[in-house]
Parts: sequence; structure tokens; C-alpha cells
Amino acid sequence: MMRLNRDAMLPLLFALVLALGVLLPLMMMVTISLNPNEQDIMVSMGSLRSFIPQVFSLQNYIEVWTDPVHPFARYLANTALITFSTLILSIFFNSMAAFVLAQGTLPIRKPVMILILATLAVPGESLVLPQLMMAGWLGQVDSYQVQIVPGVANAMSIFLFYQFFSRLPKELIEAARIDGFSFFQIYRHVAMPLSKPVISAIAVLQFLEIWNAYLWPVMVTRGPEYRPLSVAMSAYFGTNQAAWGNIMAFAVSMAIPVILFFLILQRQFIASVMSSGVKG
Amino acid sequence: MNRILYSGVALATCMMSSHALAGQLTAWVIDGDSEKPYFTQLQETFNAKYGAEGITLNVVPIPSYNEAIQAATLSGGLPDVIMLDGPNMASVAWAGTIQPIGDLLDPAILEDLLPAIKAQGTYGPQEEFYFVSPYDSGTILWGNKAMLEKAGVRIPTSVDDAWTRAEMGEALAKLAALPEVEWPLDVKMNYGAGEWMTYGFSPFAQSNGGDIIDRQTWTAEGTINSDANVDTLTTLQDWNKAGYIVPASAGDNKFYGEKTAALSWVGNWMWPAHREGLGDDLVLIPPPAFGEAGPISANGGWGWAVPSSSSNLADVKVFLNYAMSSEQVAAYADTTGYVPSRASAIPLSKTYGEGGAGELFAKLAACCAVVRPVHPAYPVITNAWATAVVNVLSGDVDVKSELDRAAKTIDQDIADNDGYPPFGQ
Amino acid sequence: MADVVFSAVHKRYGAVEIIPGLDLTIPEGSFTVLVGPSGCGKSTLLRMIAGLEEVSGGSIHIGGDDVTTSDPSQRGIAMVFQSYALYPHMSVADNIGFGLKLSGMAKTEIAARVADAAETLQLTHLLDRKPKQLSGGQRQRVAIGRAIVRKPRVFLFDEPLSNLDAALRAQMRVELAELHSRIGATMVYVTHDQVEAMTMADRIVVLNGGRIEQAGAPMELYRQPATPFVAGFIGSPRMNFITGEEARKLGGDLVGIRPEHLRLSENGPWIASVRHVEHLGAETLIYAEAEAIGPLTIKAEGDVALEAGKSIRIGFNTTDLHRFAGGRRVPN
Amino acid sequence: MRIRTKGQGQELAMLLPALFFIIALIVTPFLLSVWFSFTDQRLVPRPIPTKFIGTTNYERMFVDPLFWQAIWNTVVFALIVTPVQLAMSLGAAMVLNSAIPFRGFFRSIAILPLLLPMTVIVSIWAVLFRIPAGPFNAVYQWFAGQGNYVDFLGNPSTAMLSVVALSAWATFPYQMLIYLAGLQDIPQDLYEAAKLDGAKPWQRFRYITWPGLRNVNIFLLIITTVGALKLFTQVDILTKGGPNGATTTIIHYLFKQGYATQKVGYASAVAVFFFLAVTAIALLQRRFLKNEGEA
Repeated sequence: MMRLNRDAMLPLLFALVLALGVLLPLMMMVTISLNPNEQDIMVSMGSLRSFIPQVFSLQNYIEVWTDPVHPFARYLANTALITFSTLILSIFFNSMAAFVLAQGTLPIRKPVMILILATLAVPGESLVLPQLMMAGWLGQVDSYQVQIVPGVANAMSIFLFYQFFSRLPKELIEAARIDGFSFFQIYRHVAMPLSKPVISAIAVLQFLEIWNAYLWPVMVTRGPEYRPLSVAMSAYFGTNQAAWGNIMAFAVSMAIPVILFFLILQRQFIASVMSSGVKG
Repeated sequence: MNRILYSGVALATCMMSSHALAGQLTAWVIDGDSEKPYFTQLQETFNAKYGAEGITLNVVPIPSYNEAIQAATLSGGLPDVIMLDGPNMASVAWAGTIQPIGDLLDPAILEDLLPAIKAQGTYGPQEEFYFVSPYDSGTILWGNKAMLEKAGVRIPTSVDDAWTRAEMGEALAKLAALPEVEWPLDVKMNYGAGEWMTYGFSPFAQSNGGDIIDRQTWTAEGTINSDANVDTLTTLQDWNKAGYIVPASAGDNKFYGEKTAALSWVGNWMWPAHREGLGDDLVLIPPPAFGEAGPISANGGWGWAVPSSSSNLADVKVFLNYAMSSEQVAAYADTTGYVPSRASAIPLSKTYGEGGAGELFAKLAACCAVVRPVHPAYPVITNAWATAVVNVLSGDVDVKSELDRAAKTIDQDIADNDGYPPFGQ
Repeated sequence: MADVVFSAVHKRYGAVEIIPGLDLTIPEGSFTVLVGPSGCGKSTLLRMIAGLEEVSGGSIHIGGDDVTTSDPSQRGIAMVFQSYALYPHMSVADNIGFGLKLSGMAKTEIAARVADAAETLQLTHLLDRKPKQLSGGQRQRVAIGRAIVRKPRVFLFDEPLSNLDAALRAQMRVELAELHSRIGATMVYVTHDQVEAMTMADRIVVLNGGRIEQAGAPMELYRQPATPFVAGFIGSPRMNFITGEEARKLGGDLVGIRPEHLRLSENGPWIASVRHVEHLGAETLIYAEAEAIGPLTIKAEGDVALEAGKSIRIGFNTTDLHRFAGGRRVPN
Repeated sequence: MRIRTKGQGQELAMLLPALFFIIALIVTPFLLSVWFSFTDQRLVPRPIPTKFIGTTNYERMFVDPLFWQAIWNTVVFALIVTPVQLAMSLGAAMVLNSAIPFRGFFRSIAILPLLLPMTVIVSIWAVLFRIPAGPFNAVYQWFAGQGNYVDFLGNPSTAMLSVVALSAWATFPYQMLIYLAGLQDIPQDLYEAAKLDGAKPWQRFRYITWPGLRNVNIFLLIITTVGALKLFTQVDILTKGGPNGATTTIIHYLFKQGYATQKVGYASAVAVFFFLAVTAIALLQRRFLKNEGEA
């Protein structure tokens, strides 16, 4: 065992309080999800029993996963497809544009940059209604693309890439030009390989944003064909009688991919969120 | 195993386009636990009967149904047949999203429909038939017999001896005094400011001589904020202040689950849960007479409509007449606990036939149901009223000014839409 | 022919003229050092040769070809940067060979050239490493290797030694000079350090404010600086300057004499008091205040026993005086 | 310039896709909503034509008490949640930056709320807030005695505070991570020097940590405030803006008007107002903080 010095005792105590504050609600989520008996869930809510699993039944999970009206697998596939398509397209297009803005020679860079900075100030929430109508006019409502494309237009992502690219050493770019790289090749072979930290930062933040998106998908999807998990989950609240066991099983099932994704990328994730704003 | 297989089939059908091939019908239906078995049955029996003739039916339950319809309306992706909530029909018909179905339905069926159901489906000054519901619904007071008896409260058995408002207030006071009772009356505040607030609370207003809009002039001012309505809602507010009403955040199960509420004011759909929860203790009590008009029950419900974009009308006709056949209407009622919408189906129903447990519901539907206003502004009307009711029942707000605001909202909307022509002309 | 010829080259940034019309020929095979204080335009000049900086007017020829608007990679040049500018994500071998790969050279040929350069620079055992894993001197060599493999007509160096410590710098100076004599290509080298210029160059171009103050062999600049600026810039410690009445007595508006040309002398003409003495072992630097003349630095051979406050007399040969009038040298 | 026209063509090709998306999906809808705000545009097509109605939408908006209530609620929420969340995040960051055992493990745990979708978090907290016997009320009853309870979500005076608690819990790890980065940027030798000078922990915080976090604080203050002004999801699922409008926020109001009752024109007026307000607040904060920094 590690020897604790007195200075570390108080912070450790706080850390334990913090961990409990975070974990208790989550333990409750898991506990309820493992309890197949709705009546029992209701009765035990509020007592210690709702935090420590008494039964380990996967019945709620099986019900959630095999519900024919809410095809969990389909929702999961939709969510994954939407999330990863958005991520890939967003990172590709936005980094490319940011590289031009940061290192290019085009005279329109300045007005474009001002436009990007201005759009950063537009709250996305205030745009969904006109966006919805535009999607309607274009006949794109209820599709994958209507959920992917708006996420690709991301001024924040351009801005973060721009900050990173403008801090690339000038000499590195020049060395590449002397080596005979075209502008695109410098982007592709020099800038992008060096951008792993900022890519993972943007990827993780956008992943969370899209994976958890709620408002827009509610508005543009009509059924399981294209709906993501977050909307499917809220449908459980719509029925008159909330089945807490199923809701929590759904919640756990939805959270697990995110937690896995996070565990895989944990180091980059922490580093990236930390670098996402402050240093700019 | 069956379940997994079934979900696979459902998944596959979901992935298929909803646009109709000839002979292939798609119907969107609401995604409710109590309706699910009926729709499964509907699809199976329909396909068994008409599959050989080359007509197949695909019933798709849609979660978050209203949002889905809105999205589909915007994108033009509506299927052959949809379900709508009855009072919203006028708004959708006005927008041109659905088409009249009076010519598709067998005249014998039209003839056989309960009057209130017919009224619910009839739109506009031309009185065209746009919408047909396989069931009717009603609200009722559900009671916990043991508690009522313990508190020494008289239990009415028919519309004629229904409680008066004063009597109900006394009953609540007595029930509240019981140690096992936390809040005596559950009025489903947990449903939120949605359709329930109109469905469930406008009957009290109508019983007291009020309404939510004048059905001749289509103005709300002077009707929704009438003295009668202020009086009605003030009583409810007083009951809430006295601690008689289960609060929104207490959850759904105080009456049938935890049994800390003695009465519940809610519709037929809770029948299965109530029956299971209370067993022999469950007693059906007619709606209270809030005023001169006596007991009033809500009515109406979800039903079938045909989008304007639907072109496969020959097959749609087959489907509608099948879905509205006496057998299917009775089956819907028996599965869900609702009242059959066809007079000829009522005797077929186990629950609502003579001497059935739900006879009271059937009688209410015949005597005391008031259709919610069939007007394109209904979504705004119900929203304004529901907001007022929820506000009144969740705190110490001024009833009159809440209702004044509702009146203003509604009249402003009607004016904004030029009176919703051809209405108001 | 791979000489570099500037003809009437201008450079402007907006309204600011950095280089106001400059003519310069850098002879083929020379090791030419562009030297001057920061902001004098020497880096701009180098970068214009490389094509990293556009020319606002005039033309640049390399080996007779007009390259004024050519792409950097088309000019037959290679450049070594101050920060080395190695691609951090590539191995040493890839860093050296990537330019060749882009030009479409066969893999075997690339490998041979990389091996060759690595051999020359003693990098063979480091070829698989990433730049992060190398010391400063090793990185410097990789940067040079990247230049060598291109077999350029002209090598460009932009202060390549300034990130190294003193000992390594001295060593690299020697290595670069050897490299030059071995390949014999034209080398253009930018530095602000006159010691580097003096030790490595066969030709020095002193720049000031975008103009050429003087160009010539190192000792020529030392012996016969054309302007007071060159006189003050070349040589360490810095040349002593005398102005005013005393200068006129000696034959110019401004008269300079190098510290190594002053000596302590019983009968020297100038009387001074010692303010500070630096003992360097082989030589002694004496900082003194001379009557009517001002501060003087004297570099004396060996260890001279003196302390602050002492009065001394200072002598010199008049042939060692550099006289300037109107900003130009007055011939002796 | 005469050179590199080919290179510039390539640059244009690289810039245009993203620029197109920004213009098509942000700039165009924004201009559309400015236009809509002067019309009686509806969401779903209707049989009567859409009209230009001047500033009617704005006039109605400014006299609707619900609108002002929504603004008031939003401002109250932002004013409470911002300091609460920042204090929480800074505290957590300092704890997780100190030399405690299993620090990495604690950090991983602290980040969990950030990984959960808001829908999931809301469903968990809905259980926590339950009456009369949810976990929070169980704790309350411990102090206040059996039979007493607080209707956290049903009581207008506690509903917004409940949303604050939930929101702070849900997103504090983001601010915490940025604080962690900020703390790690403060040179360690400053603390050592302060210790040699005999500074107490509080003084070390006051004179080294706090000034060292200046830029981080400005950044977080702005993004937390702006984020708070956009409050919607939690409220929409948990309280639907109730009770009595106590948790109606601007965005929730906008949606009720524009989506539920389909009055896109009116909602656009709210959106334009919201945009102006958010921009003004961000600019004011920035200016104010800048001035303070220079003084």
C-alpha cells in the first residue's frame, strides 16, 4: 500500500466524495436496469436497495434489445453510421479549409475567416427551424444525410483546426515546398500527420455531440428507419407508464459504446478536451 | 426465440421504403403497449384474408408519432394510411394533408357509427367525412372500493346519481383523512400539458355550462374565459391547494400501484393496469356533475385517415372497410379496453355488452359525450387550454388571467389565419 | 554554371520597401555568407533565391536560368533551416528521401542516395529513428542530408548553427567547410554572426537596411572595410571609433582602429585611465577612457597586470587607422 | 500575384466544400430566419398565402409575458449555473490535480457524466427527484421527518434549482478538464517559491492559482454562460417548461412557438432576438474582462 502523507488526505477525501457523487446516480441506473420487477423498482426507489443490485437479471436488456417496435440494433446502427460519417466528413472538409485559411495564399482568406468567426456566434439552436424547412423544400427530411450534413458545417471545428495549423512551424511548410510538395500534399503528408492531437480533440467532442444529439433528430426523423438512439430513448417517456427497468437498460446500453470509445481514446480525450479552448 | 425472429421481420419491414407498390399497403400506427397486440392481429388477419387477392398490409408502429407525422408531412413521405388523433383531424384536413374518405367507406358502416364518432370525423361546413375511429373512449372516476367504504363515501352507480361537485369535494376531504391515503385524487398531472388536459378537463367545464370555444362563432373570448370556466378551474385549484391531487412528479402509479390514491380520473386505456392493480377493489364511478349540465365524459380517439398523397385508393378502400368491420372494431375494443365505435359491435364486445364490466362506459358514450371542437385551430385551442389548466393546477396563479391569455392566444391564431377559410365566412 | 545573379531586385511589403533594388552575383562554387544585423534583409534575400519569398521587381537567375517565378522545387536548390524543419512523423531515412520520392525517382535510386548521404554525414545508424530521438547536432546533419540528396546546384543555409551550443557550433563550422570543399557546389549562408562569416566564407556580403555595404573576401573586409558599418561589424572586439576634433586631426570625419592594433606604450600619444580589465589568458582586454577621445578597447597579447583606476598611455601605427569621410573609406 | 495560380486553384478546391456547407447550413438559414421574422410563415404548408407582416411578430413578442418569463428564467439559470458549475469544476480539478493515489482512476470517474447522453442523465435524475420517496427525498426525510417531502420539479420555486443541479452535474467534467489543463500550465516553481515565502494554502490559491487561471476563467465564463443560455434538452424532457412556466427557457419557448404550434415566423423573431442577445452578452463579457485585465 501506498503511504499517505497528511497533505494528501484531504484531497483524497474530496476525491472520494466527488467519485461518489458521480457514481451513485450511475449505480442506481445499473441497479434498476438489472431488476426485472417494475413493482419492486418502484418500491425500492429512494432506499439503499436502488443503489446496490439485489438481482442480476438481464431481462430488461433482452426486452430492450429485442423490442420489435424499437429495434435497438437498427437504432444503434443508425447512430453509429450518422456519427462516424459526420466525423469523417467534418474532419476532412473542415481541416482542409482550415489549412487553406491558415497557410494558404488566397486573397479571400480574410473575409472567409471573418465569416467563420461570425458564424461561431450564431447559436445553432436558433437555426433548426429554417434548417428544417430547407430540408423539407429539398425533400431531405427523414434520411441519413439530413442528420449528417448539418454536423459537417461546423465553424468551431474549422476554427480549432485553424488555430492548430497556424501554429505549425513556418519552416516545416517551406521545407516541404522546397521538397516539391504541392499545397494539398503539404496538407496531406505534413499537416495532417502532425494533427493527431487536434483531430482526436475535435473527433471526441463532435462524437459526443452527435451521438447524444436529440433536438434535430427528433424533428427530422419519423420512424426507426433513420432514427438514432437518443430519440428512441425519449420515446420511452412518451408512453403513459414509464417502465423504469427498460428505460435504464436502454440508457446503459446506449452509454456503453460511448464509454468504450472513451476508454480506448482516454489519453487523447483528456488531452484534447484540455487543449480545445484554453490555449487559443 | 420467436420474439427475436419477429424483431428481425420488423426490422426488415422497417427498412423497406414506405412508398406503396401496387397491392402493398403501409399503415402507420401509434406505438402503444396496449394497442400493440391488436395491430399485430390486424396485419396477420388482413394478410391471411387478402394476401391471395394480391393485397398485403404492413402495419408500422411509429414512436413519437406526432413528430413523425410532422416530419413526413414536410418531406412528403406519408404512407397509404395513417392514424390521427381525432381532434387534430380538422387541422390536417384544412392543410390539405388528408383526403375525404366518405366514398371509400361502406355506407352501412357509416350508418352504424356512434353519433359522436361520426361527428368527430366530419369536417367543415361541407360536412365531409375525413376520419374514422374504430373505438370511442371515455373518462370516468376509477375508485378504490375499500378506501371509499372505509371513508364512508357514497359510491354512485349510474349517471343519474353521480356526485355533485360539492359531494365530490366532501368525498375528497374524507378520503384525504385516511392514513393510507397520500393524495386522494389522481388526475394524471404527470401526462404534462398535452392533449390529456383538454380531453380530461374540458368535460368538467362543459358540465358546468362552459366550453373551450364558441362552436358557432369560433371565438374563444367570452367562452374559454367565461365565469363558468373560472368557477370550474378554481374548484380544481382549491382541491390541489388542499392537497387532494397527486402532483405531476409523483409518477403514474399512485392509484393502481402504490395505492396511496383512492380515486383516479382517467380514460379507458388504464383499464388493464387498474384491473390488474386493484382487482376486486376496482369500482367505476360516473363523472361528477360539476354543474347544471350533469356528468359529461370525454370522447373520441385515434383513428384512420388517408393522406392526400395516397393514390392506391382501391386497396385503401379494402383496408378501411376491413379495419372498420364489426369484428375488427370489437377486437380493437377488447384488446385495448376502449368502447367499440359501431353500434353493432357493442354487443359483440365482452366488456361493453349488456351486463359487461364496461357497460357504464358504453352508456356514457351514448348519453354524455361531447366532441372536442372540430376546427383547424384545434391544436392551438388545446395547447392554450392545456397550458392554462396545468398552470392553474400547479400553483397559486390567477385563474381568470390564465384563461384570458388562452382566449387571446386562440383568437389571435384564428385571426392570423384569416379565420381558417372556409370557416368563419 | 550555377552562379546566382540578382538584377535590380526589389522587395516590398505593402508600402514598406525592404530591399530597394539590389544587384549581386554569387559566383559558382563559392561559399558566400550573407551577414548583417537582424532586419537587414539577408534572410529575405536567401528566401527569394529559394522561391519562398516573391520578388516585387527585378529578376533572379540561377546558372543562367531565370527562376524569378519558378516553384521552389524547380530551382535546383536545397535549403537548411534554422530549426532544421524535419518532418516529425517521418523517420530519418524518409526525411532525407521524401523530396526524391515526390519527384518520382525510383526507389532503389532513392535508397542509394540516402545511404550515400547518411554515410557522408555519419547518420547510417540513425536512419530508422524519428527526429524526436536525435540530438541537436544529429538533427542538423539530417537536415543537411536532406539537402545533399537533392544534388542541388545551390545550397541555402538560413542560420543553421544558431540552435547549437558553442562547442558543437565550432565543430559544425568545420564540417560544413569540409562539405563545401568536397562537393564544390555553390553555397549561400545567412548568419548574423560575423565569426561564422569570417571562418567559413570565401566571400562575404555585408547587408544593412536592404543594401549591400560591401562584398568581398573575408580578409579584404577586415583589412579594408568600405564603410564604417562594415568596419564596426567585422572584427571582435568591435573596432574603436574616434569622432570630432581628434578624428579630424587623424585625417577623417570618423577614424577607426581595431583593439588589436592599439598597444600600451610609455610614449603613446593618448592618455587614458583603466576602467575594467578582462583576463582571457592568451590575451587581455583593457577597457579604458581616453582623454579627449572617449572609451577605447585595447587587446593586448598575454596576461597584462593592470587594475582599474590606473593611468596608461596608448600607442598605435598610423597605417592601422581606418579613415572615413562622408560614410566612405578614405584610401590610406 | 502572377505566380502559383495553379496552387491557388488547389487552395480554392480545398476551401470551397467547407465554405459551401457553412453558407448553405448556417448563413442561409440565419438569413432565412431574419426574413421569416417579418412574415407569418408556418412550418407546414397551409391553404392561405404567407404574408409579410412587418414587425408584428416582434411587437407581439415584446408584450407576451411568457416571453419575458422565458428570458427571466434563462437569465436566472445562467446566473446560477455558471458560478455553481465553475466552482464545482475548479474544485474537482484542484482535487484531481493534487498528489492523491489512484488519480487517473478518479479522473476517469469524474469524466463519466460527460459521456452520458442528456436523455440518459435526465432519466436518472427523474428518479432521484421523485416524490414522495425518491432518493433525494429520502435524504430530506432523514432530516425533516417522515411524511415530509419536497416536490423538486413540481414546485415553481425549486424546479429551476433542480434543473441547475442536474445541468451542473451533467457537464461539469468539461470545465473541469479545461481547468486541469490550466492548472498544469501554472509553473510549479511559483508554488515552491510561495512555500519558501511561507504562504498558506489559501494564499497560494489566492495569489498564484487564481491569477494563473485568468485566461481559463475568461474562456470558461464565456462558454459556460453561452451554453447556459441555450438550455433546452433537460427542460424539454424533464419539466416541459413547467411548473407554471418556471423552467421555460428562451429556446424552449422558441420551440413551443415554432415547432409545437408551428408559428415559424414568430419563432424566427425569437431566434433573431436570441442571436442578438447572445452576441451582445459574449461581447460585453469579453470587453469587460479585457478592461479589467488591463487595469
